[in-house]
Amino acid sequence: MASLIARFPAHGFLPVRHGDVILSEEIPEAITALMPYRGQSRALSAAMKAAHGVAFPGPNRSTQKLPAQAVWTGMDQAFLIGVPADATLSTHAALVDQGDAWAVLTLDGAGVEDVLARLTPLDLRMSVFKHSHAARSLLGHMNAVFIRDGTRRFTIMVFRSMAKTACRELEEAMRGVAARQAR
Amino acid sequence: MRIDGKGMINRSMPISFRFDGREFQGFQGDTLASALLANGVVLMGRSFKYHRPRGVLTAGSEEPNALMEIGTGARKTPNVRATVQEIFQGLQAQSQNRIGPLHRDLLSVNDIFWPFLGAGFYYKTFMWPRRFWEGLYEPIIRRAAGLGALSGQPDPDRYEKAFAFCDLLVIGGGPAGLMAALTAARAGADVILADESAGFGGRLLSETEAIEGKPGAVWVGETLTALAGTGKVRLMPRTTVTGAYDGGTFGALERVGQHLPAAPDLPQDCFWRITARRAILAAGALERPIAFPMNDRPGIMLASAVRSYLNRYGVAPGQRVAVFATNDAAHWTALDMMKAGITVAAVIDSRADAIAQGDYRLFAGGQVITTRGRRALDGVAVRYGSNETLVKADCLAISGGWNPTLHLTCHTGARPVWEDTIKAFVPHKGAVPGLTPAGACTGVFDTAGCLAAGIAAARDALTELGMTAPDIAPPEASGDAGTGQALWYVEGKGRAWLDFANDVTTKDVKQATQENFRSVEHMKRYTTLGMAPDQGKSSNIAALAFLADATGRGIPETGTTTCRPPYVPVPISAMAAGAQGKGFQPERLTTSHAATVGRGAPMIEAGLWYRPGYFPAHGETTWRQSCDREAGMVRNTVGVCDVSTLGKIDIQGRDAGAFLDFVYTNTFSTLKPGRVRYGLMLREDGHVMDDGTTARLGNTHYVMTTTTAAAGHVMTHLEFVLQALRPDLDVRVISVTEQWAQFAVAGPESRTLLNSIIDTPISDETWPFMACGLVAVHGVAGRLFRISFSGEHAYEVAVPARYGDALFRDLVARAEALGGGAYGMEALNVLRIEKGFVTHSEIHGRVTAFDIGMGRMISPGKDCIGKTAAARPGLNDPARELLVGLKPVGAVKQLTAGAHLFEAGAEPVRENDLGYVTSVGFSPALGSYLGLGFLRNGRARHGDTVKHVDHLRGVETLCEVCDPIFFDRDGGRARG
Amino acid sequence: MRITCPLCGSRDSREFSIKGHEIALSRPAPDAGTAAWHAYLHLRENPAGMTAELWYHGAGCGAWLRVVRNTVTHEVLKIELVRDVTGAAHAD
Amino acid sequence: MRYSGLQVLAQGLMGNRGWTPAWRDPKPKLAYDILIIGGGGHGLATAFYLAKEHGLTNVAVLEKGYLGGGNVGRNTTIVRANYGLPGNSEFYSHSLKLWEGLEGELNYNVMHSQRGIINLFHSDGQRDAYARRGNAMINQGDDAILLDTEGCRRILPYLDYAQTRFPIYGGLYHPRGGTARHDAVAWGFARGADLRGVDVIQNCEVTGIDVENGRVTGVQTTRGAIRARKVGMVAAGRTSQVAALAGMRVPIESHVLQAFVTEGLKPCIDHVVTYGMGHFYISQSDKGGLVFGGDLDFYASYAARGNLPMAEHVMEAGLTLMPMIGKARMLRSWGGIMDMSPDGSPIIDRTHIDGLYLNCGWCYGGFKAVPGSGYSFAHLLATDRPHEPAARYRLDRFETGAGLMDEEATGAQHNLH
Repeated sequence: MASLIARFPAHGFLPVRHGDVILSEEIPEAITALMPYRGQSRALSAAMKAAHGVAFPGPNRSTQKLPAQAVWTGMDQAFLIGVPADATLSTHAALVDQGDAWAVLTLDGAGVEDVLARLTPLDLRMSVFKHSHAARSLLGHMNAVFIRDGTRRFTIMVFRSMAKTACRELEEAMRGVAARQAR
Repeated sequence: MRIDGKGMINRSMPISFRFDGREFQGFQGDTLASALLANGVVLMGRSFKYHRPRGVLTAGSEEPNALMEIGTGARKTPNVRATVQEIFQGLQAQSQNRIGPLHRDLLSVNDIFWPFLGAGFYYKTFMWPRRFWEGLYEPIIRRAAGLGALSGQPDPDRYEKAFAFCDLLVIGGGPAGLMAALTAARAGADVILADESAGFGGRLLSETEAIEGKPGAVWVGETLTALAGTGKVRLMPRTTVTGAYDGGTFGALERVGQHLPAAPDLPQDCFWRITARRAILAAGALERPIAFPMNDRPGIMLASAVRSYLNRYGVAPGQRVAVFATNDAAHWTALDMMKAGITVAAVIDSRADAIAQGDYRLFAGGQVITTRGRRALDGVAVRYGSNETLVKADCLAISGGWNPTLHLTCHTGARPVWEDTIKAFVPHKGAVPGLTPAGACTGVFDTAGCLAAGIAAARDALTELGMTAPDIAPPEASGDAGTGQALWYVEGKGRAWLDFANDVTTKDVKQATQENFRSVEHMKRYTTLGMAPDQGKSSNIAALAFLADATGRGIPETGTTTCRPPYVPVPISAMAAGAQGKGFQPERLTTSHAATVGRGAPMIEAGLWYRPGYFPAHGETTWRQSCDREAGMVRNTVGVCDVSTLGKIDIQGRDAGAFLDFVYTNTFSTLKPGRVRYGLMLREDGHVMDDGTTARLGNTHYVMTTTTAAAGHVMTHLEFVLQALRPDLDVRVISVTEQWAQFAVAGPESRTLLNSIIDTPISDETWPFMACGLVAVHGVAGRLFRISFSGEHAYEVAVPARYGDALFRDLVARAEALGGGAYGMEALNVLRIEKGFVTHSEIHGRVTAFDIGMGRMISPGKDCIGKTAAARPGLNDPARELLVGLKPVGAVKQLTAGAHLFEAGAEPVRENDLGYVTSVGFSPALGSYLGLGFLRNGRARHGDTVKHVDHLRGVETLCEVCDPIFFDRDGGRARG
Repeated sequence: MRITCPLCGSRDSREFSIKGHEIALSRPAPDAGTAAWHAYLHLRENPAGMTAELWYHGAGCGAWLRVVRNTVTHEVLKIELVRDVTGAAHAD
Repeated sequence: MRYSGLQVLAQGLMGNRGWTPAWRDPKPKLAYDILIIGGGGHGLATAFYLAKEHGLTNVAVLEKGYLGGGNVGRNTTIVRANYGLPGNSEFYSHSLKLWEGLEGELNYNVMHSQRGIINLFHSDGQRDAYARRGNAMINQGDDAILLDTEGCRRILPYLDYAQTRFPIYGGLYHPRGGTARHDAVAWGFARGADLRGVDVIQNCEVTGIDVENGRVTGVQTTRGAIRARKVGMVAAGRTSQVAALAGMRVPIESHVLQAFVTEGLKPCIDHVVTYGMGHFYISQSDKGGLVFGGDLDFYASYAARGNLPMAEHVMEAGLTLMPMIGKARMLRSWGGIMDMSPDGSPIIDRTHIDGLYLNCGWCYGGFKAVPGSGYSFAHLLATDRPHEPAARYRLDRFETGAGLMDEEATGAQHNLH
C-alpha cells in the first residue's frame, strides 16, 4: 500500500530574508488544544506538570520545558506544543489535535517589532510584551497567535489555509522596513 | 529671490525640478513653494470657481491656493500643497484646474460672470427643460468643477499602515511640544513626538527670536540631541496627526517617500494608528487673513508665511513688501525684511495707536481697501483716516491675528470655546479624554509661555501616568505675544474673499443671511465656505465673525461648524495600504489547491476559500460539457471532491448532547456514537441560520459540520450560547476546519475506491448509511463518514491536513482508474439540485424551516434557539412562498435562477408575483433543466403549471411544480 | 476605540464583533408569551447615554464581554466577562 | 419668489440685493391641526405634501436644531428604486417617480442626477440574487439591466478586472438610479412647505407629548406648549427618545454610519457603484469630491462619528475594486445616526395612541425615500388610512412575523446584525 507524503503549510514560500529579518517555518512535533472543563484548570495544570513539566499558562503567557511548550490561546484554552499530549490530561480537559491546523512561522532579526507593527494591533514593545508572552490577535485580517521567543524573535501561528497570505503580507512588511533602513 | 545668508536650506545641494514644463533650481530643504518663489514664480494656481490667478498664501498644510499635480503618468498625484511638497531631483509639478496655460486659463471667463455665480445660484436655475440636467448642465458643471485630475490608472506606488504605542504622544514639535517631550522622556515615559514638517522646531525655524540667547534653530538642535539622549523618544518627522478617535487612538499620516525620488520598496506614505495613554496637543496656531476687497491676488500672503520664506528658506517673496496687519507680531515681518535688505513699502496697521518699531512708513489706523495687479500684485490702495493712497508693492503680508490649531480637540464631538480676550476660539477643557492642549493651540502666543506650557502639560500627563516629573526650568525666551485687535473684514467695493479655496466672498455670506441661511451650518452648506481641501482652516473663523455681524449676533451665539477628521487629507492608498489586488482579504487555500490548479480547474471564490468550478477533460470546450461528465461520473462510477472548506467544529463535554439539542431544532443527545445526523439550526428570530451534519464520535464527543459560508458565524453563535444562554452546560468547542483535509468520495464505486486505501475494508454491515468512525488511510489515522450530498452511495474521508495533497492526488488517480475522477462545484450543484438539497441559495436568510418543508424537524419535546419565534403565525402561513421543484414543460426548456414565478396566464407584474427561482442546473441524469424555487402555497401546488419569467435574460418558461426531490425520491441509492 | 478585555488586556476594537444590547442575555422561557418574546427580540430602550452591549473577542480569546458604554461619548465604563455575569462554565 | 435662470440674471445685474428669505422664521402658534416632530428631509416632505396634496396648512414642523441638520444633510446622496421585496418595491418605485418631478414641483434645483447605479456582483450566487432583484424591479415597472463582466467593463473601465480579490462577475444596472444634492432637498421642501403656509420652526425641541385618555392633545416644547389634533414623529436616529416621551418603546436601535469625501477631482466616476464583497459604495459629486461609504460601525451610537477600523475597511474595499482612486485623498469623514429597524425596512404607521403617528426605521437608506415617505406619511396623517405603496410598513410585523422585509437577509432582529 502506498504511503502518504506530508506537506507543510508554508511549503515553497520560506525561508525569506529582507534587511536583517528572516522569516521561516517551524514544524512542531505536535500541537494539542487543551480545554479544561469546569473547575479543572488546576488539576489539568498539575497533570501537565507531571506529564510534560509545564504548567497550564495564565492569560497571555506561555510556559516551557523543552521539548514541551504550553501557550495560552484563549479563554480556558492552551496549546501544548512540541510533544503529544499525555492521555491523563483528558480527564480534566477536552483535547483536540491541532497539529495540522496551523502554519507556525518565526520572524527573527533586528527590526522584527517594526515588521509586526505593520500587521498587528498588538502592543509589542519589549516593556509590555516580554519574553514568553503570548497573545491572540490579528495579523492583517487573519487570526493569529503571537509568542515572543526573544528580544528579536517571535513565533506567529496562523491558520494553515492562510499560510500563503501570511507569508506574502509579512514579506511585504519586511521589504518596507528594509527599504526604510536603507533610506 | 534668494537672500544670501538666510534660511536653513542646504546650498551645497542644488536640486533641479520642473514646473509646468519649465526647469528650475532649488536647494535641498526647499518646499516646492519656496523654490518657486525663489525663482520669481508667483502665479501657482487657479481658483476653484472663478479661476482667478492665485499665488501661495501660507507656508504650511493649510494652503488654500497653491495646489498642484505632482508626478506624471500613473504616479500623478493631484491637489498636492506646494507648501508641503519638498523638492527632490527630477520632481515634476504641474498646475491644475485650468484649460490652456496657467497664465491664460480659458475658464477665467467665469470671473467676468461672477455676479451670476454667487451663493447657491445653481439651486435656482438649470431646472428647465428637465432632461437637460443630466445631458447638458451637469456635465458642464462637473467639467468646470473639481481641482486636479486622477491619472485613471491603478496607483503603482507602495504604501504602509502601522500601529504604534506610547505613554505620551506629543503632537507638534514646536517650543511647547519639544519641552513636553523632553520633560516626559526625562521622567522615563515612552514618548512619540510627531511633527508635520520635515524639521522639528515649529515657528522657531521661521522666526529670528532667540532662546537662551541662541538662535531658535540652534536651541532646537540641542534639544533634539537631549531628546535622543533619553532613549525614550521616537521622533516622527513629516507626520501629521490626522484624527483623534476613541480610547486614546490617533490616526497619523507619515510622508515616507513623497520627498524622495522613487525607490523600490520604499512606501510613499504610512498611515499610523497610534495608541497613547496620554497625549499633548502642541499644534500651534494658524495666522488668519483679513477679508478686504480683492485680497486674493498672487503676492498677497500671510505675514507668518512671508517670515517663513525669508527666515527658513532664505527667499524674499517680493522686492517691495507691504504689511497689512492688526497686531504687533506683523511688524516683525517688516523688521526681518529690512534686515534682509528688502524694501518695506509700508506697514498698514488697523490700530489707530500703532507705533512703528523701525524705520518704515506706517499707516496707523489704516486699512487696505483694494489691490491692483493682474497675475501678480503691483499695488495696494490704503485708506487711513479720511485719506486714501496707493502703495506700490509686489508682496503684501497680511495678518489678522492667530487662530489656535485646536481641530483635534473637536474630533470627538466637543465644541471650542470663544475667548474674547484674544478674539479666538480655544479648546474645550477635557474635549478629548487624555488629550491636553498646550501652547499656542490654547491661545498662549508668546514663546516663553509656550515653553512653560509644554513642561506643565507634560507634568500633568506624568502625574496621570503615575510617573514623577523631573525638575525642568523653562528656557529663557521672549514673552511678547505680538498682541493686537480683531479685524475680520474691510468694507468696500469689490469682492473680499473669506474662503480662497472655494471662492467664497463676504458678498456670498451676506446673501446667504439675506435668504435666511443664518445658522452657521446653513451658511456653510449654502455658500460651501470651509468645504474645500483646506476645510476652512484660514476662512471659517473670519466667516463666522462676518456672519455674526451680518445677523446681529455675537460670535459665541453664532456657534461654529464641526471639525472632523482628518486634519489633512489622507490618500486612500495609505489608509487602505495592502488592500490593492488580492490583499483585500486573506486567501484560503485547500490542501488540494496545487493539484487542482495543476489539472486546469478554474477556481471560484467561496467566501475566502478557493474551490474548483470543474475539471476540464481533454477535448471539452465548455463548462457544461465538464459539468455533465462529472455529474454523470458520480451517478455512474465514482467522483472525488474536496469538501474541506465546510466548517468543522469539535464539541466535547458531558453536556455536549444537551448543547446540540439546544442549538439544533432536532435532537442529538439520542444519536448513537458512531452515527451521523443531519441538523437544522435556526436564528433566534425563527429563520434558518445554517444546516449540516453532526457526527457523534464518542459519548461526550461530537464533530459538527457547517456550510462553508457560515462556519465563522456558527462558531461565534456556539460560543455565545455557551457563555451567555446556557451557563448550566459544561462543553468545550473549537474549530477543526483547518486540521482535517476532507474529501467526498461519491458514486456506486465509492466503497471500492475507499477499500483500496483504508487499512480495514468496510461493508454495508460494518459501515451503513450515516455511520462514522476512525479508519487508517494508508496507515494514517483518519475519519470516515458515510454521508451523501449527491444522493449516491457516498463517504467523506478525512486525514490530517498535511496528508491532504497526497490523499487527493491518490484518490483522484484511483477514481480515474475506475472510470471516475475529480468533480467541482458545478457538478456538485447539479447533483444536490437533483436531490432537492438546500444550500444558502435557498436558506438565504429569509426562509423558515416551514418554508423548506422541515417544519417537523423542530422537535416538539424541547426548547431550542429560534423555536418560539418560529411559531409566530406569520412564519407558518401556507400562503408563504414554499420550497418547490420546477421542471420545464413547454417549448422553452431553459430555467434561470433569479426568475420570478407567475400563473401561466398572468401578466408578469409585481401584483401577480408568486415566487422566484433560487437554483438551476441541467441534469444529465434526467435530461432536463431542474430548478428549485419558492412558490406561494407551493406544497399544495405540485402538478400545477406556472410561468417562469426572467425579464433580464429574456427567458419565459412554463414549468411544472413538483417535489423538490427530483431524483431517487426514496433515497435507496445513498443507503444501498 | 480600545476595549480592555478582562483576559487579554487593552485591545483595538478591530479584534471584536458586536451583538448588540445585553437584553440578549435575558432570553425568556419558551412559554413566556408573545409580549415577552416580542420585547426580547425587537423592542429596545436604545438609550442616548449609558448602555450595556455584548462584544465578542473573536480575534482574541473568544470571550463574550459585557461592555458598559456611553452611546453619546463612546466612553467605556466597565467591561466584564459574560460568563461571570451568567455563571457559565469556568475552568478555574 | 420664483426661481429661474432669468431671475438669477436679473438679481445678478441688481447686485443680488433682491433675494428674499427662502423661508420664514415664524413663532410657534398655540395650536395646529398637525405637528410634525423632526425638521429633517422626511418631516419637511411630510409637511409639504400635507399642504400640497391634502390642503392642510395649519401644520408646524418642530425642529430642535437647524432644519435639515440630521441625516438628510450627512448622507451619501444616493437615489434609487432597486429593491427586491414586495413592500419596498412599490414604495421606492413611487418615491423615485416623485424625485423625477421634484425640481418642477418645488421650483428648486435639487440636482437629481439619474446617472445610473451599478451593483456589482462577484459570484454566481450573488448574480442569481441580483437577478431576482432585477426581475422584481421590472415586475414593479422600474428599470434594470443585468450586465456581465464585459458589460461592466464598457461603462466602468476603471475597475480592477484582473487582480482584484473578488472578481467582477457583472452588475445589476439601474439606469434611473443616481444622486441628488442632499441639502437642497431639505431646503426645497422647507421652502415649498413654507410657501404654502406651513410653519417651519427651528430651535424648538419637543420635551413632552401630551396624551389624554389614549389620545394625543399636543406637545411641550422648549418654546412652550403647542396643542394639536395629530402628531407625527419623524425623528430618525432620535426616534427612541421622542417615542419615549409618549411612553412608547420602539423596535429601533441607533447606530453610526460613516461617510467620506475626497478633495475635488476632475470627473472620473460617472455612476454610482456598489461593491458586493465588502461594504463600499461611491459616486462623484458635481463639485468633484468622491463621496463614499460603507457599513455601520456596529456599536450603538448617538455620536455622529465613527472609528478607524470601519473607515479603513471602506478604503480597502474601494482600493481593491478601483485602484485608480488610490491617489485621491480623503478630506473629511463624518457619521450619521441611523434608526435601525429589526428587518432593515421602515415603519410608517399609527401607534396605539390615537392621533400619534410614527415614521422611522429608515436605517441607512432614508435619503432616497424622502419624497415617498413624506407623501405616504402625509396621506396617513391626513386620511388615517395607509397609503397603498407604504401599506406594508406596519409596526406590528415584528410581533406577528408576517410581512417582514429583510432585504439584507441578516435576520429580523437587532441582535442578529
